[in-house]
Amino acid sequence: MHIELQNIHKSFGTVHANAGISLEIREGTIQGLLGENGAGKTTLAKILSGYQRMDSGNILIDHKPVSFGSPAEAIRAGIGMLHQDALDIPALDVLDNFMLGSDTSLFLSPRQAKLKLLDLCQRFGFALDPNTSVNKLTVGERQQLEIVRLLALGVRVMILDEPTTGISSPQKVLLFRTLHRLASEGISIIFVSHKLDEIEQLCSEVTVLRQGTVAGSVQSPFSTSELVMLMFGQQFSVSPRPGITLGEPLLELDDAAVSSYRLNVAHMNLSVRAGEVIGLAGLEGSGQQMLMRACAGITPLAHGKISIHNHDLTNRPYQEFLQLGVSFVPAARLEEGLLPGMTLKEHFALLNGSEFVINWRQAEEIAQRQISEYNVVGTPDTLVQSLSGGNQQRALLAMLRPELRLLILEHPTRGLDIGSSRWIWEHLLKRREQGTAILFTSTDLDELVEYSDRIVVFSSGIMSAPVDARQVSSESLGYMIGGKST
Amino acid sequence: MAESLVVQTLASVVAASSPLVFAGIGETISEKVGVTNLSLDGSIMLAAMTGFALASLSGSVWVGIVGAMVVGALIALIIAVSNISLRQDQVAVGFVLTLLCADLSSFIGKPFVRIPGPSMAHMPIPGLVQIPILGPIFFNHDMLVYLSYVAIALTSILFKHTQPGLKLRAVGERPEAAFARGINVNRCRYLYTMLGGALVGLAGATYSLSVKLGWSYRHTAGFGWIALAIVIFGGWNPLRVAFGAYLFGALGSLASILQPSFPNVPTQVFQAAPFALMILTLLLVNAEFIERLPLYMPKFGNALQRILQGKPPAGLGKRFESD
Amino acid sequence: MKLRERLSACALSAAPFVLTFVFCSLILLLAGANPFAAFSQIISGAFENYRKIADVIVAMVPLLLCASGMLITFAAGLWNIGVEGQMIAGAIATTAVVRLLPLPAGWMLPLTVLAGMLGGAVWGLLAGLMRTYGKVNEIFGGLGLNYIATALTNYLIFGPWKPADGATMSGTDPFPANAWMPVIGDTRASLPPIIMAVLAVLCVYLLLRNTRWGLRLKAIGMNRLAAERMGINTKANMLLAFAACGALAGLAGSLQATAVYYRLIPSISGGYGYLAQLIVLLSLLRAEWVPFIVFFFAVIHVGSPRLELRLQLDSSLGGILQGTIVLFFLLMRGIREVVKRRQERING
Amino acid sequence: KTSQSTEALKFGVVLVGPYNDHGWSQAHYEGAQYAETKVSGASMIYLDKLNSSDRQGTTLEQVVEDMVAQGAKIIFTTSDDFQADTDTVAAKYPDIKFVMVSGDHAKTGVAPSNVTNVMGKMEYMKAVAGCAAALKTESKSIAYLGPLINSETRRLASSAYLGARDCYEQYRGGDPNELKFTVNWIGFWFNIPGVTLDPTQVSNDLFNQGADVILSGIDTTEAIVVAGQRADKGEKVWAIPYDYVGACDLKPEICLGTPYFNWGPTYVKYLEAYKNGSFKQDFVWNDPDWKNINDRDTSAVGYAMGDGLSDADKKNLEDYISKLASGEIKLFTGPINLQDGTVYVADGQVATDDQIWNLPQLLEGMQGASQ
Ligand SMILES: Nc1ncnc2c1ncn2[C@@H]1O[C@H](COP(=O)(O)OP(=O)(O)OP(=O)(O)O)[C@@H](O)[C@H]1O
Ligand SMILES: Nc1ncnc2c1ncn2[C@@H]1O[C@H](COP(=O)(O)OP(=O)(O)OP(=O)(O)O)[C@@H](O)[C@H]1O
Ligand SMILES: [Mg+2]
Ligand SMILES: [Mg+2]
Repeated sequence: MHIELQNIHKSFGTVHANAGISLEIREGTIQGLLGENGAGKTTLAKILSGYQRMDSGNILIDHKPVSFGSPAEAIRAGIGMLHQDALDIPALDVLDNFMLGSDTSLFLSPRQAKLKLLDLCQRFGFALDPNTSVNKLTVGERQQLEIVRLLALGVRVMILDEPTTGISSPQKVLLFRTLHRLASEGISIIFVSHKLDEIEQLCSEVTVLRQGTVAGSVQSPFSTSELVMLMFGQQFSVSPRPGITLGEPLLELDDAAVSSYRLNVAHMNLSVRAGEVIGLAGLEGSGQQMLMRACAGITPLAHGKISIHNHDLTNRPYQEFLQLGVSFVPAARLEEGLLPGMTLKEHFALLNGSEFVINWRQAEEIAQRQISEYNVVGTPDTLVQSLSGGNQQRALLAMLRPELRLLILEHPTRGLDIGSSRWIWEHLLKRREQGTAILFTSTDLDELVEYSDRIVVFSSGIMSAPVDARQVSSESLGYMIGGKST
Repeated sequence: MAESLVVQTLASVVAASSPLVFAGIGETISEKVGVTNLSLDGSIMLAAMTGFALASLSGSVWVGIVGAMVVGALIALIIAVSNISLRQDQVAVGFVLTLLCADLSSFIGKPFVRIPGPSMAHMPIPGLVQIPILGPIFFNHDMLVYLSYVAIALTSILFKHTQPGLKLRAVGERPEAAFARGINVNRCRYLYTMLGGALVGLAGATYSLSVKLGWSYRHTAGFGWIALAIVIFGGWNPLRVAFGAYLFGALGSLASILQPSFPNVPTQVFQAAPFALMILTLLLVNAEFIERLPLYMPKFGNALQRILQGKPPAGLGKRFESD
Repeated sequence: MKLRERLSACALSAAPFVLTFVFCSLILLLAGANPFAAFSQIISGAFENYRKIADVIVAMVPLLLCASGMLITFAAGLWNIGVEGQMIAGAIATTAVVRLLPLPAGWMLPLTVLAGMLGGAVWGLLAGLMRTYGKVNEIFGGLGLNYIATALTNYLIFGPWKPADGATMSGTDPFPANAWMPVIGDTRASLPPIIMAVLAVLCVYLLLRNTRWGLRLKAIGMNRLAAERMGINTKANMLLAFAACGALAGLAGSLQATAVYYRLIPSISGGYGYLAQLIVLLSLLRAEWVPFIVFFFAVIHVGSPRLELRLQLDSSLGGILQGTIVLFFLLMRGIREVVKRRQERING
Repeated sequence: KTSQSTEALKFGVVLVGPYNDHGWSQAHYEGAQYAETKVSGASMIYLDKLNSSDRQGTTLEQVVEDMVAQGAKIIFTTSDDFQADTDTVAAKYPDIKFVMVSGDHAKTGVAPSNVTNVMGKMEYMKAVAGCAAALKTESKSIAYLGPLINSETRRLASSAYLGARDCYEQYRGGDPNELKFTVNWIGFWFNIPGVTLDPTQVSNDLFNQGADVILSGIDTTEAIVVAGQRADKGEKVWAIPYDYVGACDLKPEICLGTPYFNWGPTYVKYLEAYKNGSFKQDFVWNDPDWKNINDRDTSAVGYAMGDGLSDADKKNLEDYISKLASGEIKLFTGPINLQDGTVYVADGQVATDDQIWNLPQLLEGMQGASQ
């Protein structure tokens, strides 16, 4: 199947996410779609797969113009998409998810569907139990389910949006093998990513987007520097890490264990000193969130001890952690960090001062000061939900108290473009210079390697001993995350 | 004698619980697709009144039944429109409708208070009714009671074994994903919310034409809230919801059977029992320890948890707008 | 253009009233009554003479108290449907004080007020505990507690507190005169309750606007998880909100006993709790609107029994009026938003 | 026919239940309508459902005030529930006359002087109802669907029990101790959801427990509706509704009759008394007109025969009524023991009106709560 996109436009309010994109995908090829955060990749993919309507432009399939009102229409036309977080129904089991939308008779025929599912799984070497519920699957397995589902629906074009985030190395190998095989069977693949090595491994041609437009198209073999240049319009040099002298021991974890009904993480030992930056690596759900939440005092320990600044805080309430200068910045900003529906001023009023009656004038002043200091694009009366992602993150940091002993951040730059990310890290490094210890997670291996002093790797609930960040590369880190030691 | 007491009582319980079954199942359908119809108490009342009024005027119980179902479906439609298309809080609208429908039933139903009128004809099912014990308990009733069995069975099959049922569940669990699979989420929600509402209406008709014959002022007050609680108790599973309805019916009978035997217990204890029970069952199914059962009991914990706990549909109350 | 927009905005805000009027007129015509006669009866039933106006004020007292209590719980995102039960608990506690303590009026009345608030707060806390620790949705918890409170009243009225010459649904024996709130002139209105109700609304207004606790409650209501992360003790604050709302509702119940009925009667809450719910919905949780809406609802409440006396119409018409106005208000608000969004899409 | 002047006389009637309840309140409503036709110039204003659950926040005082404002001169408050409030309100309106039905404060001296009490001697008719039940029962088990527990309701349930015993012995030749007589109380005069037990359910449960005749003591019609429903299923069950002469209409075939109040003459009497200035405070407990208990112009209470009675049953019942009329049977004749076994009326003695009015418990042999 041959696809041609002509002059696609799509705006969200003032953001011109796709500003005239034209693109051609030939049958049986793996086409890369590369670009920095916010370049418009996902938007384009969603338009092609019927999730979003374009403002203007043309889509031609085998030279005939089409338009999709819904994903179902796109699938009927042979185009299916795998979303960054699998768009499946966790509460249903694998087979139900597989059947949903494919079977059209009144009564379901699970036996037939099961055969079909198992057949497809076998073809690609997937091991999916049709009867487990989807919320028990790993991210990689959910992806596999989506792939076989789309294939069963007969798609000829498959779009994968950042499919390698959150899956293990063996799963990634399996995925790439699968994609090669599909391409050889004549299925066109659109592979969305901003990871250069993956593109180099997989694609025969890559299109680079920048700020909603096509920055260029390149045929394999690629030159990395050319791709970076196309993506960012500039080359980045890794700045040398400033030397820092670490302070006294601050956080001590002694054989700590945390358990939820999904995962048990035990034998966590860690000693963090003032001013130290510890990166936590691992696939999502491997235990690093639980460690962070334990250190922040949100999740109680099932076993072991935790002390901060020589205070034993084992199973003490969250409030005591706060009082000792611990702060937690969650990844889900609008869900866990900010209060949608309230203004910046109200946030600052909530966090500063203790007198019963609020001094609104003072709150306004504080808000104004922090807003300008942290470059937040907004006013004290801006509702937080209308800030952009990067500004929400800045606002969150602006709300932190000035003197902190331990700062715990979940994915501090998730979803941020490179400029914002750098700004955030500059700020964080300033804090560590003042003696704040930092604990953070990231899925970006380069970020981990670049900013951490030591890195702890989590793999299915097992915590590695901390390694010196200067002695690992992002590649070796990738293997450790996948459960292989180098 | 003792046996006949038990059998007769159970037969009464089955008949008296049939409206709760309809209402519970109707609400289950509606919540399963993601919409809470909080108006049950008012809906049932207005439908009961309409059902009886239309049956009296037309002389046909079936006209009344259809009328009641239409009323229930229309109320559900108001909730669906205001929530899906107009983005209003479903709980707020549901609450307002609860009060409003109750008042409407009093106002409009005034001429029909306690007049004799049509009722469902008794219709033992030949053959089945002869089965010892089960026959008299289950097959010695009227058509509406049998329809309540049908509703349980059909809904159960709908959810488990059919394509539309699978879609319905998907919409209630994760509307975005359902949309991705070619389902028209909002149309589906409209459809099943109204279907659920129609069953709630049928519950009303069952009260006025089969269980508490006729119409009187606030004829069915209180039952709607019980039905709403039963849905939670039943974990959004039609069979368990039906079980909950029968359980509540049985406990209600127990109260009036026990009263003469315990003359020293204040009658108010028995009178408040259904609602105290409602709270207790909700405390039980929501209790934290159920979350942790698999931890405590590695072997049976999961199974026990599944029996006790019901997770609300993840998309309950979540609005969906494509693009 | 500007003018046209403003006019259409005006039309949209008047729409709920117009629609309610049309809807109720249709229902009245269906019942064979003259809508204008009905509406004018309601009005005259509420304003005919100063005693009637005083009755409207009497009805406003519990509505103001309950609505301001509910503003607190709504701010915390809680749907406290248990206000009825909390009123009843307040009335029961008040009656207990009156029956148990022989005190002069100067002591008795303040004590009844305190007891009422305490009783209501306890009942509110029960719903709160079930919500925060038992995970029982406050709608069901509150509703169940309403029925249990009713049963408790009935038990007391038909049991330990029954009048000497036999229990009836009309309640306990009247309180001794030292537990009667003084009335104004020959009306049924009493000054202390009015003052308390006005103070309650004012306090809640200031509380939600200018105090840290109010802001914390709002934070909890907006996003409980984030509030928790910010170090707010959400459970304690939610419980406190329930208790505060309960205390105000309990005060309302207590005043029904000491200033309106002068005894404990079954259903002393009189449906005011549910009515206050509608009022708060209509106010969009803004305290400054509450007094006006309360007045409007109280007029209907006091005026509508007239329908029965004069026109042989069921007085549930009053409830229909109140319900439809809130329903149409919610619907019209939705329509207005839809229209606005559509215009934005066209313009942007 | 007796009134000389045709001067307009407005009177108020305050009803506790719906005016169309086919029971107590409707009996009053129709009694008042009767009076409108009999007393020239008389016209009624009424308000129904005045109880704290149905008409929340409306007090008797407000209602009276409104009725007075409309010109009502005499107001009938028709439930024992209104007794205390009637006293309070009457004190505020000394010029208005109040007829408080079923209370006794005029006798006990609590009521202001413009309040009078009236009631009908329903215990006779309840005895007749009990008799009818005893004539019919095959399971020897009679059920009584009781409202709330007070001396009036104990009195009426006990009268039915006594009537049942009399007739079971006299006309069926059985041992009255064989009879099972169960009283189940719902908690109020009619169903209030969440407050009372559901009378529909209680009626069903009473049948399930083996009763085949149910006597209603509540204001509304659930008992006969349930009995009719069960009869349609082929069960041999019977019902005796209460209060309202037309109550059998809901299911005539299984109705054994209705002990009913005939308020018309009472209303006429008080209206006439008002007109000619002879209204005075009194406590009146009206006997039936024994010449013809169903004379709608004279008798305060009556018994409407039901289609469920055979001709033989009817004859026996007529006989029983005539014995009551002649005084050959005195209902509360000793020995009568209370439920807890204490002697209430000694052997050979006859209870005084006071004793009957203030019956403290159910009687020995009856099952059910007394308090
Ligand atoms: N639904 C939406 N509403 C408003 N803005 C949106 C929406 N979806 C995308 N955008 C904006 O459009 C721009 C392009 O977003 P898009 O998701 O296509 O980027 P991307 O290239 O996929 O980035 P990433 O690598 O972070 O996934 C961004 O500025 C984004 O914030
Ligand atoms: N819910 C909303 N209400 C109002 N405005 C919004 C909303 N969401 C996003 N915006 C606006 O849309 C614009 C795009 O937001 P978005 O989060 O996509 O920014 P972005 O390009 O990703 O920026 P950043 O680099 O800071 O993440 C912002 O200016 C923001 O103010
Ligand atoms: Mg993207
Ligand atoms: Mg962004």
